[in-house]
Amino acid sequence: MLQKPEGSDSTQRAANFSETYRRAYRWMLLARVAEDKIRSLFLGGKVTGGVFLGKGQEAISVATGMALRDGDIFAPLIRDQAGRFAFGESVVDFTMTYIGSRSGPMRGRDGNIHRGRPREGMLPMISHLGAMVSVVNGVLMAHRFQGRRNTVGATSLGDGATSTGAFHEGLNQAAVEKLPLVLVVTNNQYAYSTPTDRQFACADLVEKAVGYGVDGHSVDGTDLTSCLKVIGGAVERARNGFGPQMVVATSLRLSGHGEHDDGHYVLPDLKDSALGRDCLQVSHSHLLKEGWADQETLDSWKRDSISQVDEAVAHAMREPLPDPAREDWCAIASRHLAEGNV
Amino acid sequence: MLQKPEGSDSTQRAANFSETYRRAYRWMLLARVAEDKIRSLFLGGKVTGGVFLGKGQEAISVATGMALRDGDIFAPLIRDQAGRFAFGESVVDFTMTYIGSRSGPMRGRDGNIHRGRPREGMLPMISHLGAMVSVVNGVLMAHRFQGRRNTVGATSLGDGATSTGAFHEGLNQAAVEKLPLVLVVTNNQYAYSTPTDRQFACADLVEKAVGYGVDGHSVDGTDLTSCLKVIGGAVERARNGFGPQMVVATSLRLSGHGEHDDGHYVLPDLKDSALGRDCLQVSHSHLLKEGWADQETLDSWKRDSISQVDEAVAHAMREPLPDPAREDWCAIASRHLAEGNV
Amino acid sequence: MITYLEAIREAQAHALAADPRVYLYGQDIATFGGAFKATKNLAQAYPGRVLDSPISEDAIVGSAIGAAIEGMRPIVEMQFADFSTVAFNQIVNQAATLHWRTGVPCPIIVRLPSGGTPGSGPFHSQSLEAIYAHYPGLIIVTPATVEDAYSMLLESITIEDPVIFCEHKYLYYHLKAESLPSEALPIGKARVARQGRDATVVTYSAMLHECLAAAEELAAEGWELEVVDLRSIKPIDTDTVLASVARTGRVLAVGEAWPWGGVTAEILARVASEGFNLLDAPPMRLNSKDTPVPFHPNLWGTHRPTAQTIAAAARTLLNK
Amino acid sequence: MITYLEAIREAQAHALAADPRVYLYGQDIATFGGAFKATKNLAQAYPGRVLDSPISEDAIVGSAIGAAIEGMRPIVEMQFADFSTVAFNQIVNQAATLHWRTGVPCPIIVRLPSGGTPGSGPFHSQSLEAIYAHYPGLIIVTPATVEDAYSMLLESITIEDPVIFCEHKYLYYHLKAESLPSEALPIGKARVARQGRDATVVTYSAMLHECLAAAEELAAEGWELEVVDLRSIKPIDTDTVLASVARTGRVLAVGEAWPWGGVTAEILARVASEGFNLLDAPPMRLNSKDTPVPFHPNLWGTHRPTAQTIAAAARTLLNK
Ligand SMILES: Cc1ncc(C[n+]2csc(CCOP(=O)(O)OP(=O)(O)O)c2C)c(N)n1
Ligand SMILES: Cc1ncc(C[n+]2csc(CCOP(=O)(O)OP(=O)(O)O)c2C)c(N)n1
Ligand SMILES: [Mg+2]
Ligand SMILES: [Mg+2]
Repeated sequence: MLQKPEGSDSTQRAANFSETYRRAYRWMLLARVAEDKIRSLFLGGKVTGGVFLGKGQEAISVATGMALRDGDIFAPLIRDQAGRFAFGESVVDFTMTYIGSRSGPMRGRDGNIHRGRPREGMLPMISHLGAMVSVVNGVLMAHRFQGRRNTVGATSLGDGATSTGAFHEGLNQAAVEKLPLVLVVTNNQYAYSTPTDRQFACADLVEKAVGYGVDGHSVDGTDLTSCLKVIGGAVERARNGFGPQMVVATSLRLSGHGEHDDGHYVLPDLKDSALGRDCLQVSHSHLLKEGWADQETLDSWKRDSISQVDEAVAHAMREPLPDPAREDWCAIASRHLAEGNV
Repeated sequence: MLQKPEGSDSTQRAANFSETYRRAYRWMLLARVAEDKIRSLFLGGKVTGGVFLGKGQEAISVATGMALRDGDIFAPLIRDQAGRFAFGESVVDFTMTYIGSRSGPMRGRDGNIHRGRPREGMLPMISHLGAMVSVVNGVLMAHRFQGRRNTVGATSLGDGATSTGAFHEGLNQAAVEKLPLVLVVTNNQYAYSTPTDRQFACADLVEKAVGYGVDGHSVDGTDLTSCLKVIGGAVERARNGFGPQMVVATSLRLSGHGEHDDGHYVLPDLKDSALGRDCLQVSHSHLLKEGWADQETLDSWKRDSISQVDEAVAHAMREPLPDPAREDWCAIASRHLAEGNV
Repeated sequence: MITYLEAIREAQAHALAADPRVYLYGQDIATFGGAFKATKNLAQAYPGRVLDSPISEDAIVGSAIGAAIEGMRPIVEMQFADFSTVAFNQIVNQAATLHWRTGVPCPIIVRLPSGGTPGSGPFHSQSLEAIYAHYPGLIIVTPATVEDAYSMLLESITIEDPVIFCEHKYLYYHLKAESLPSEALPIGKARVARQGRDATVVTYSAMLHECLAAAEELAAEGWELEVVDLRSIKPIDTDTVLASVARTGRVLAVGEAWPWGGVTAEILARVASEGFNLLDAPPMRLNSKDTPVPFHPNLWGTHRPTAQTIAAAARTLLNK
Repeated sequence: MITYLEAIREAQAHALAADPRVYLYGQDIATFGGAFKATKNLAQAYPGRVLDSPISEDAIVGSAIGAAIEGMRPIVEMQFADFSTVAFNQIVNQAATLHWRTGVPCPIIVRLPSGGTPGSGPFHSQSLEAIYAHYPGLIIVTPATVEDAYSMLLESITIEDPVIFCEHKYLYYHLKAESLPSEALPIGKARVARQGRDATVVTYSAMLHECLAAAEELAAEGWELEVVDLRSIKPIDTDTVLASVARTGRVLAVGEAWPWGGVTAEILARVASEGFNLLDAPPMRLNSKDTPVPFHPNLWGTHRPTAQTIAAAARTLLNK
């Protein structure tokens, strides 16, 4: 079940911006703490399969997750832990999927970032990049058929994923159907090891928007304030009937592609540039500077995040692992049509 | 073998524009006559499979074919008969493929518009729309590896084909590799029965160019003069190292999607608009008006086209049809690896 | 009289009328009624529920999956089965895995106008049922009769899994029935289309009619072939096949698709492993040749099995 | 000692050095050396001939086809076999049909890092050889040894047809050989990897090693299994399989891919139809389970055949 971790109100949009900002920071912090934890478990050999972090993209992701509300749809991608939490994913869904717990949402059948709860609005990504865009479109088409108004569907992509045919077909479909799709493209300068000049030739990915006939927005992904405003604004425009919105956020991936990768190829110049700023630190300083939180509060939030994560890890560790003998090994829902049953 | 039909010089680019225009007109006329003929053979039950005409798009197509020269690559699409002829396809290649002759370039294995001579620079389209773009890219990459400079690769697409993932991946790939690709997109207002508002949402398809970082050009596809200048210019820019060029030509399909379709859904308003002009008639009048040809000359060209086509039809009719007993029924080139031979 | 194609149209009309969750999506299917007219007049009769799509097979199927998650029952049309290769990833990796991964079913129907017709060539003639059957998570149905085209499409709408509905273009206009059925065998059950004692011919889709014609031919020679119409190729009703082989002792599997790993390979593998002791002679299979489907009718007619080549294979089988 | 992965890298290095027509293209294969390091240092050693591509599988393969037409010998890497579903249309409809349609060959190699490893899950574990084998026009090779990984990749470059090179990720780092071979069996020939008299186990790729381990296990019980490594699954060396079955009278086909229409179905169909009289017992097959490949090692280890389950199947076969 999707839920809200402790410390959050039921409504995400607070009356004043400082409160929104504080909440956003807490999700970002929780995501960072959770991902740091899974990383160390991975390094300690406690996690099989890949580990992929959203480090440096928490501001973009949280702004997406927070702009959504009940009845909206979110199809997060690999660097969306902050947005997942903000949208309502529990920390145990995160830990249980990485660990592969039988009682987790993916029951050990799928792992790490490939999780979701489709019935609760969070679509489980498949690996094939770009493939979720049209699936979100379909949910939004269903809402239209069902007369469910004012819902929004958001999904994320990287710079690399804009080279896929699926991205293109999906965004064009949304444009033709005038769907309330918000596509948040994060240009984090690399697709795995591939720099952007081997990926696209336009000056800025936001220039793609006009060719689809959709609104385009640019945002500095290291700055939480801008992310909340621009992505939040895009979601509102989609909700208000202005059709698909494409947001291009810029940032730098502050981790390897996955934790098996040291990212040695990331150019030092980029790390030293404004793109290389850590959005979590930037927002941390901003909170202090604006007086929206004092150091003590920030420390307590951190402790709180750590204890939530530790608890969720402990919980996942106690959960049973999948048991092949108890698996039904049946891929289909219509059991009477399973081979052997006919 | 690709060749030049009678009445043409070996070099396509004449010193003066009137000569170029005259030549272009003759290819257009030949294409129209040839397609009218295949249409009547089809209606008379003499052609199996589909018949797809370029009626109304001859100016666009011929400008593409004529801008190319020896060593260039052309991957024509379904409405490219004029360009094929200008590029060097013989009329008998056309008739023999429609008839299915064993001695035609496709030997009865494939038919109608699915023909080509890849070794001579004309790629044989597969049906799947968009799929030829990256194949042209590959030829151009090969030329680069081989040190063959200043070649250009051109291919055509319709408005509908811009919705395919293959178009997107292909154009982006060309842009990243800065290949001399000329992509001529003809917006003829329909993809089969589907009008453009169900196909894309941008105001004009040429707006897509900027998002790929490629040059975009617009041209009135009913006007041969503009087509020769704009498409010719795009080919020259590609040849001179300015990377991929996207030309968007506007026109109206003046036939059904194929000759099995009466195109009843084409809106009368469109037919009556400037888009609905027949480029062949427009250029016919232009020749007379400019005094570049008199009525007698035009009549003789027509007679000449008719006799070329009649001869090619007669030739194809005399050719043997494919014989299943003589087929080797082997899909692969490495015969020693055919199943049964190992 | 109602044709195979009309039966498909009627099933969709019925589904639209009966179930508000149903909608249709595909290229040229709305006002135009589809390349083959399988949705003729449906957009007019059910406004807003029959939608033209862009030429984006990947997105067509992707969106159907999303809509299915949200409670709809989309029926999507590929203009030709051959173009489903562009939607391949969404079908095999998104639709086929969703229920197994999440427990949430994915009830979509992908209609594939399949199979060869003279003059259609390599890209408008393919039979891709084996490709989809290899992946876990899909139901593959292959109706051979007007009645099955109707009833199996209606039943498909009730199935919680993605259904690949392989309808045969060769049957569209030529195959006719008196009326639509009111009762039907369920999907998953094969049908003995002709009884016989001497050998079992296992087939499906358009090849059923070639096999029945071959059986007629052999009847004139005194041989009685039993012809089993699989109806769905995933699941395969192995029991009905084995029961027939138990009676006849001989089996010939016939398919229009390519040989390597096709339905006929799967049938032979099952009969040989599960019904070895029932066999009085080596099992045989007959498929199209292992090349693309040729354009010219001269070649096309030889590329696929026909009543004549099936009869010849059956004679060989009977004399073993 | 040289690993299976290094052998693949060495073959590519050799090809780049020996043949100016060869170039490599794929995601992250240049400076980074590829997700699995199969092209490590090659971009540095052969500047301009090892190119990073955008994330565009369709265009990657499409461009390789164009380059092959123009005389190059492209080797393209899919980051995982699973992502080749996005390039599916170019592979099966463009590459596989070109020679048959036009007489102009299409010598491309598509490298598919295939098969399961623990923790990789449904989208990084697939074995798609049967999918490609079903289509006419492709050569499908499935090396099981370090030596074959090397020599078959080198030989693939000489083949005029599109080659789907299914290299197994599970073997990448673990499988080692003393040195690279100077001689090799040609593609198209199967190899008897272990001789035995009691039953034939037909397999390929990583399953070879599970089968050999099973054979060891059974040897301790006094049974001698003959293990045939197919090496390529299109073409299949049916003669070698039948010759072995002629000696043993029994056959078990083992594959890591899904059961429906897989290599094992094709093997059983061939043995049953062409070698029926050689069989003393029903032929058997063993495959992965018919679900997506599970993420968690507990499930993964049960999803695919292992030495234990193969040994168990062989015991059943031997007691029939
Ligand atoms: C169709 C497809 N091809 C290849 C991959 C392998 N792959 C996984 S992530 C990745 C890089 C993605 O880069 P980008 O889209 O920029 O996202 P980022 O990782 O930078 O967030 C690649 C190539 C894939 N998942 N899907
Ligand atoms: C991938 C794919 N999907 C569907 C088709 C079927 N089809 C053939 S032509 C056509 C319409 C093409 O329209 P457009 O691109 O505008 O070209 P035009 O026919 O107008 O020249 C369609 C849908 C196809 N060939 N390929
Ligand atoms: Mg990136
Ligand atoms: Mg058009």
